[in-house]
Amino acid sequence: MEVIMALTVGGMVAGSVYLFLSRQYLRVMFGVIVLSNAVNVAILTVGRLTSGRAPLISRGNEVMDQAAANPLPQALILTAIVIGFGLLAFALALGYRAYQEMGTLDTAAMRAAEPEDKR
Amino acid sequence: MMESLILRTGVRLLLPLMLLFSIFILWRGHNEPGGGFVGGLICAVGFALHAIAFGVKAMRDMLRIDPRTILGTGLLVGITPGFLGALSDEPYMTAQWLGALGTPVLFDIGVYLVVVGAILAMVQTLMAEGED
Amino acid sequence: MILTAILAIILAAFIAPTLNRVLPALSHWLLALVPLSAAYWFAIQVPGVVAGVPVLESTSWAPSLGVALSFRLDGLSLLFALLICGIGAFILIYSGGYLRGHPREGRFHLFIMAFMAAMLGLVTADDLISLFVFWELTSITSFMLIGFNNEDARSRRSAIQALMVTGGGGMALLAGLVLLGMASGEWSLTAIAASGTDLRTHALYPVLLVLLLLAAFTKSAQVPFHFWLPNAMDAPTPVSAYLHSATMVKAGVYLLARLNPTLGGTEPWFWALTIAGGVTALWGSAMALRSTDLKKILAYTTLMALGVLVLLVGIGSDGAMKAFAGFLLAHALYKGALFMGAGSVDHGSGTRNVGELGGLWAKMPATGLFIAIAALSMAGLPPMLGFLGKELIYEDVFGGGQYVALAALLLANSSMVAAAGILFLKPFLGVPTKAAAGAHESGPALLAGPALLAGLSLLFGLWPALPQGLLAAAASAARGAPLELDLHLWHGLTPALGLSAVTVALGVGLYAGLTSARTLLAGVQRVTRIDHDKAWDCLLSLLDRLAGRVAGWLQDGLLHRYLAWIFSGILFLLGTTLAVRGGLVWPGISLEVEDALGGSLAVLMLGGTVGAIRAHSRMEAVLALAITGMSVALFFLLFSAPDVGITQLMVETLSAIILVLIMAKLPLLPPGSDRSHRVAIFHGFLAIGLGGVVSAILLAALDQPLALGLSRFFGDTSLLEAHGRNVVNVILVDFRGFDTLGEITVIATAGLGVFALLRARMGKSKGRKA
Amino acid sequence: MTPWLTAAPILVPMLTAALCVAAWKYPVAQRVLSLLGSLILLVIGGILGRGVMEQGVQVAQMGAWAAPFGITLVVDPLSAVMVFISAVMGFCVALHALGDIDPVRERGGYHVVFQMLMTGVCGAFVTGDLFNMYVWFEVMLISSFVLLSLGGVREQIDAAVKYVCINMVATACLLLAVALLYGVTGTLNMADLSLRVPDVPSQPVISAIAVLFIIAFGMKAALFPFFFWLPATYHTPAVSVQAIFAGLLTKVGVYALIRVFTLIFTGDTAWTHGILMWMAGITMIVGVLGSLAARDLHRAWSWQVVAHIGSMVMGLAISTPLALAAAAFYMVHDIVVKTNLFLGAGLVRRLAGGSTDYKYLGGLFKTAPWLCLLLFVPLGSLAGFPPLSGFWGKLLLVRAGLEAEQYVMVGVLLLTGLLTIWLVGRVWAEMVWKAPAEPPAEPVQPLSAARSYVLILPLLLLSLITVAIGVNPERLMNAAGQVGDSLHDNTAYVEAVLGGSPGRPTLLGAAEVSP
Repeated sequence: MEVIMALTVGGMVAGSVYLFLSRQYLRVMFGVIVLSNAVNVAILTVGRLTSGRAPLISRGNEVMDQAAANPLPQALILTAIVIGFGLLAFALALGYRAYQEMGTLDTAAMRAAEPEDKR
Repeated sequence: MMESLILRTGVRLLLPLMLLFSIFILWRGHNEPGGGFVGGLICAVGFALHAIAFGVKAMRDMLRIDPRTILGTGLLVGITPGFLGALSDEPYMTAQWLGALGTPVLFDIGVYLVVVGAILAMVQTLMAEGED
Repeated sequence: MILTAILAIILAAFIAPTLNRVLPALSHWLLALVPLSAAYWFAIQVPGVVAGVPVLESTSWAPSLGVALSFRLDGLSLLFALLICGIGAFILIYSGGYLRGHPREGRFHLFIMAFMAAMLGLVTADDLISLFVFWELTSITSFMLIGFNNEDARSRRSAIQALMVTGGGGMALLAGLVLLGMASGEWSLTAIAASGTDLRTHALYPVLLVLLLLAAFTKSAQVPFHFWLPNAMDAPTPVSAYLHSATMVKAGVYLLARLNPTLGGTEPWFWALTIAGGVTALWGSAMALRSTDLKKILAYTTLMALGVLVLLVGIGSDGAMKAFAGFLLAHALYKGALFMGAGSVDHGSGTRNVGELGGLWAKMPATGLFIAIAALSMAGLPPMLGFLGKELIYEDVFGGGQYVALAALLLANSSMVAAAGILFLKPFLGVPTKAAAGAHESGPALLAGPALLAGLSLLFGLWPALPQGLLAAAASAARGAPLELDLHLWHGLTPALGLSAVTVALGVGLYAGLTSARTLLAGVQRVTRIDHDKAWDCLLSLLDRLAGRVAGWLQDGLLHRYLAWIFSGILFLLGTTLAVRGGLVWPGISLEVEDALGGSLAVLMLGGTVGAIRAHSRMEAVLALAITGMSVALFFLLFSAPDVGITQLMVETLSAIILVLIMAKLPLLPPGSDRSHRVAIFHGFLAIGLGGVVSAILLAALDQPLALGLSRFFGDTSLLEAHGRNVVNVILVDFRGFDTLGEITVIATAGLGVFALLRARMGKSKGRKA
Repeated sequence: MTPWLTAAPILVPMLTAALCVAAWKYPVAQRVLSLLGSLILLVIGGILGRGVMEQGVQVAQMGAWAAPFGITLVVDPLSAVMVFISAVMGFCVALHALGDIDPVRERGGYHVVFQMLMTGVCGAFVTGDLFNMYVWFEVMLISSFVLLSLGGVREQIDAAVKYVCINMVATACLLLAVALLYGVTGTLNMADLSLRVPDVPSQPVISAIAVLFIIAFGMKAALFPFFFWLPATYHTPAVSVQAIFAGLLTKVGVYALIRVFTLIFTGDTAWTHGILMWMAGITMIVGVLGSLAARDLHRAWSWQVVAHIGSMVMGLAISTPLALAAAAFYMVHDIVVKTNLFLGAGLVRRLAGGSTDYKYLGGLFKTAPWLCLLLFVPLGSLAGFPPLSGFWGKLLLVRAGLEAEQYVMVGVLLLTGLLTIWLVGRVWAEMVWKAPAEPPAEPVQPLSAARSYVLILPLLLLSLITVAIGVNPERLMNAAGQVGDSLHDNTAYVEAVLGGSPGRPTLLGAAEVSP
């Protein structure tokens, strides 16, 4: 299963790279979403996949079952998801402001900070 | 704002349930799947739906508190329990337990509040942008 | 005490602007007392140093690097120190008169005294790094001085030019000195000389030599780095008199003389120095004859003198070093006097153009007298010190049989005779001109310097025993072996005297046929077609254009190009690493039944991704992204990560809400592709390449065993020590609660940030650009 | 020293930020809090620095969970130096901000986000855990997003678009790199990693992950070919923001590179450090060329930030104790100078009428001679003029490079130095010497006396630091030497974190998943 997921992550990365290279800010944002999903999947995958055994200590036990899933990557992903969401929300709001300010979402047409003719 | 009766009725019913559920999720998070994040997210989604259904002003009126206040409170609630370790000369964030209530639980509440505050701040400003 | 002297001058420099404001008429006289006292202290060291006991002192500075502020006063240093402080004091007095009433007179004193201190440090420093520090300080202070007429664009250009040429030399010097220290294992000149390591056979010797010569040649304006010196004449005359006669330009010569005992005497040394020196001497003298501006003439004769000095160090024999010391002193004295005299003429008559001057003798007799004496010394006529200096040179070069060098010197010296004529004869004794009619004699401040220096030129010529000891000591230091010097005005009918006679005859001839000589020189120049100054401009504008091209090409303001660069960089680095270092594995795929569900989720993730790329409308894209996000959430749920799964679901929902909220206010996606076919292929290549690389690394990583000790620990202690059954949550709020702490600050800042982005606006951006 | 002191560089600004949020209705209270918090951080940085230099590496286990299970904070000499100098910058910029930040930006939460930025910066310096470092990088990143766009001027929004998009890539790379490293070692604690990485069976995988770290941190540090976000953005936000960005942000990237490539990835140095060397060299050249192409003070300085990142990374790439010390020394020098240059450019902009385009500059020699003296210090130091701090940094690097026989790199360094001299000469001529533009870009607003003191005082402080380092470099050089030694031989670091002798059997490795 890990192998399949490794290839899937590669595919998602490829897709997000292609989206990132777009001139449309919204597509870049789609790239951001796909990329962070891909990385989150990658984290769970490198921590190895276990199905059907959540890392919980069931009633009556004092320690976690040895066969339960690896809890650490899950904690890392949770942190990463929330951080990614914060960044994404800000970036989306920024897109809105950019459109308001410059009247376009074509990044190639945004030349306020680096005007075309420098000399 | 969406003038859909179904949505409005649904939200009116759903919101209290979601709020309760979010607190439940927060509470059981230490032992079952859940926790401050998820709880906070559920709560925020509830309010966001309310705002979509009834408009941002209605949400503001209902909430009464500015999201930034929630956020600031959450940050302080999240940060300060860690200092209790100093009482027993232990490092920051060393858990102190008093029965079922421990500093990690307090910390989780802080997380909950920050998530709610931050997301509401976002949703509120974004929606207000269209209505003003 | 040497350090004290330097610091005292620096301190005085920083007081100068204030002092000038308080006592405008007196400040320069008072300030001059500082270098004068220093000069006095140096003067009383002469007997000891001449007797062969150098003055040493050292203060620790950066001991962990072996850097100390250590100073050593031997003959060579002492000769320079006396010139710097002595001439410096009179330059200060002179500039006080010259710049009277100038709004920035105080600042001028600041710069020139700072320069004085730097120069003093440079010639006395024993520690290699200290030497460099003072060397650079002279470059910086001279930058300030050359650009003193700061609203004049030419001055600014000249200042930057001088800074860059000498600064470039400084870079070479830094590398050279550090290599010298590493090669010898010692960081002070004394220790290097005492260590006895033969650097001439060291593997690094050629590199060392190139670097150090580069430094010395740029500083001392040797061809082909000479062009900055005449331009530096844009500075006020006191600066030219000081920096470009006695001191700064001689720093390079000083360095060569200083290093001669350790590095000199090899074939490369000899050829590099004699060729550069000879060419510079000839070039300088030719250009001097062509010029009509008094200061330009003097600048070019300075080039000639510097060339001669470098040539002498290159020859490096006993006699050459004696001649070096003698000529050094003679030149410093007469050149200082001439520059100050020229300034006085400029001041009195309002022009420096030889063509407009004539008959000044009647109006400015004192200036005339001092210029006459100095010019005689420059021409090398008895009974001046210049005569002695020139005799020493001829004696040695003739004796050594270096006839090419001799011919060059002969030519150069005869043009000095002609130049001396140009400087004195027409302006003072020629037919009175309009400029001369309004001329007036200068005051004591302007005359004190020329008087002293011209007087010394004469005095030392008549009484050579007076400077003899010091000159011998200087020559010994530069030779690295004790030398005796016996100077007499009349030393019999020697070949040198004969050569002097020839020189004078040639010089007179040149002066007489000046017009034809100039035509000839102009012709030669037209043939050679070398204008270094223009070449320099070309070089700079080339560099400038290169910079503009590179910056414009890389930083073109287009985000997708930036990202293309970045992704290409990532692909290149990771790709080559995988290719070169290997480590690729192709795992055997063994699919099990339970993988079927996961596999279909994977297909959904990829499908959503493709959908997002191919989406024609925004809603299609959001839908496609939702498919990806939801299948990721299901994937988490399927593989035992319920917390992550629920969170992912909620985050997906919220993201979708925000995305829809925002998109409602944005324009539609433009239909079709926003890139051309070729670009799309390139981007596709990048995308597939990066996806492949990431997969490859993931597969390689999955092929390694994973230690689960950390998770085992969490599982074992979660309930017993941290009182929680949900291990993931306990990790989040307790084991790794610190991560979560950082994370809530991120989400909090994001919330505030969105608020600030939409609410805190400065209003319409002001039209900042023209 | 208590573990509390070790954690204080994070807790103090974080608490300050939280209190500022709580006081979001009262800008004046926020100002006081921000300045006070910065001052406390400065004091703590000083005490911590002294403690580390005297007593060695300080460690705090957050939550009292022993390393490598919990999150460990580690202050070794490098961290101590970085925290202290960052605290100094934080204080100076907080002070400058009192006069610089306008009410709109203040209401937008400037003080909160500034303190958040400091939290992230200090967190990255202090943490001993790789994932935790990622978290602090994100704190820094989101704060920089907000600070960059705060005020919402059109140029800022445009700049923020580029900054955000490029940094999203960097973030993903970093997260992926951390995850992969966890996937092959099973640990996140950096000291633990340094022991476990050499034991990974497949070293080529480690090389690939190491290169991924070069990419991730290289983007943060603005190395070629990842620097594009920097010249596109640094000239747009408020002056205080520019100054703190220029001073600290990229240096955190350099710090992370140094940390990771002296502690964890020390196996395949021929490859990884070779890549760093190439990137450093090209970065220097491209950076300095860019600064020469710019016709605007802020933009020239932005490119200079890029150029000198190359110098520091060159020290890391050589990696001898002397070279590492040189990198540390240079970093401290550069932080002070770059902050000062941007503050100075902001001041010049106020004096020249709202623009730092060369064509609007000039006349300072006549109008503000004392300011010229003040500006000369960072300018001269940038060019490496002795005896200012930049000279010693350059000297150390040259010596380290020559001793390691990296002649080409030394040549590149010196060439960069020469071109920087050109830039400085040109800027001096344009800004100080040239007659001022008539008329100015915008009418010049006179400043009140109190405001101009607040604006100038930080410049003065920073210039004094530069001069002090230049005149008496020994103190910093000692500290840098200690940094170099401790980085070169990291046993003290590892022992302090894990306790006992390195390589002791931990619970790690007790159970493994085979591939």
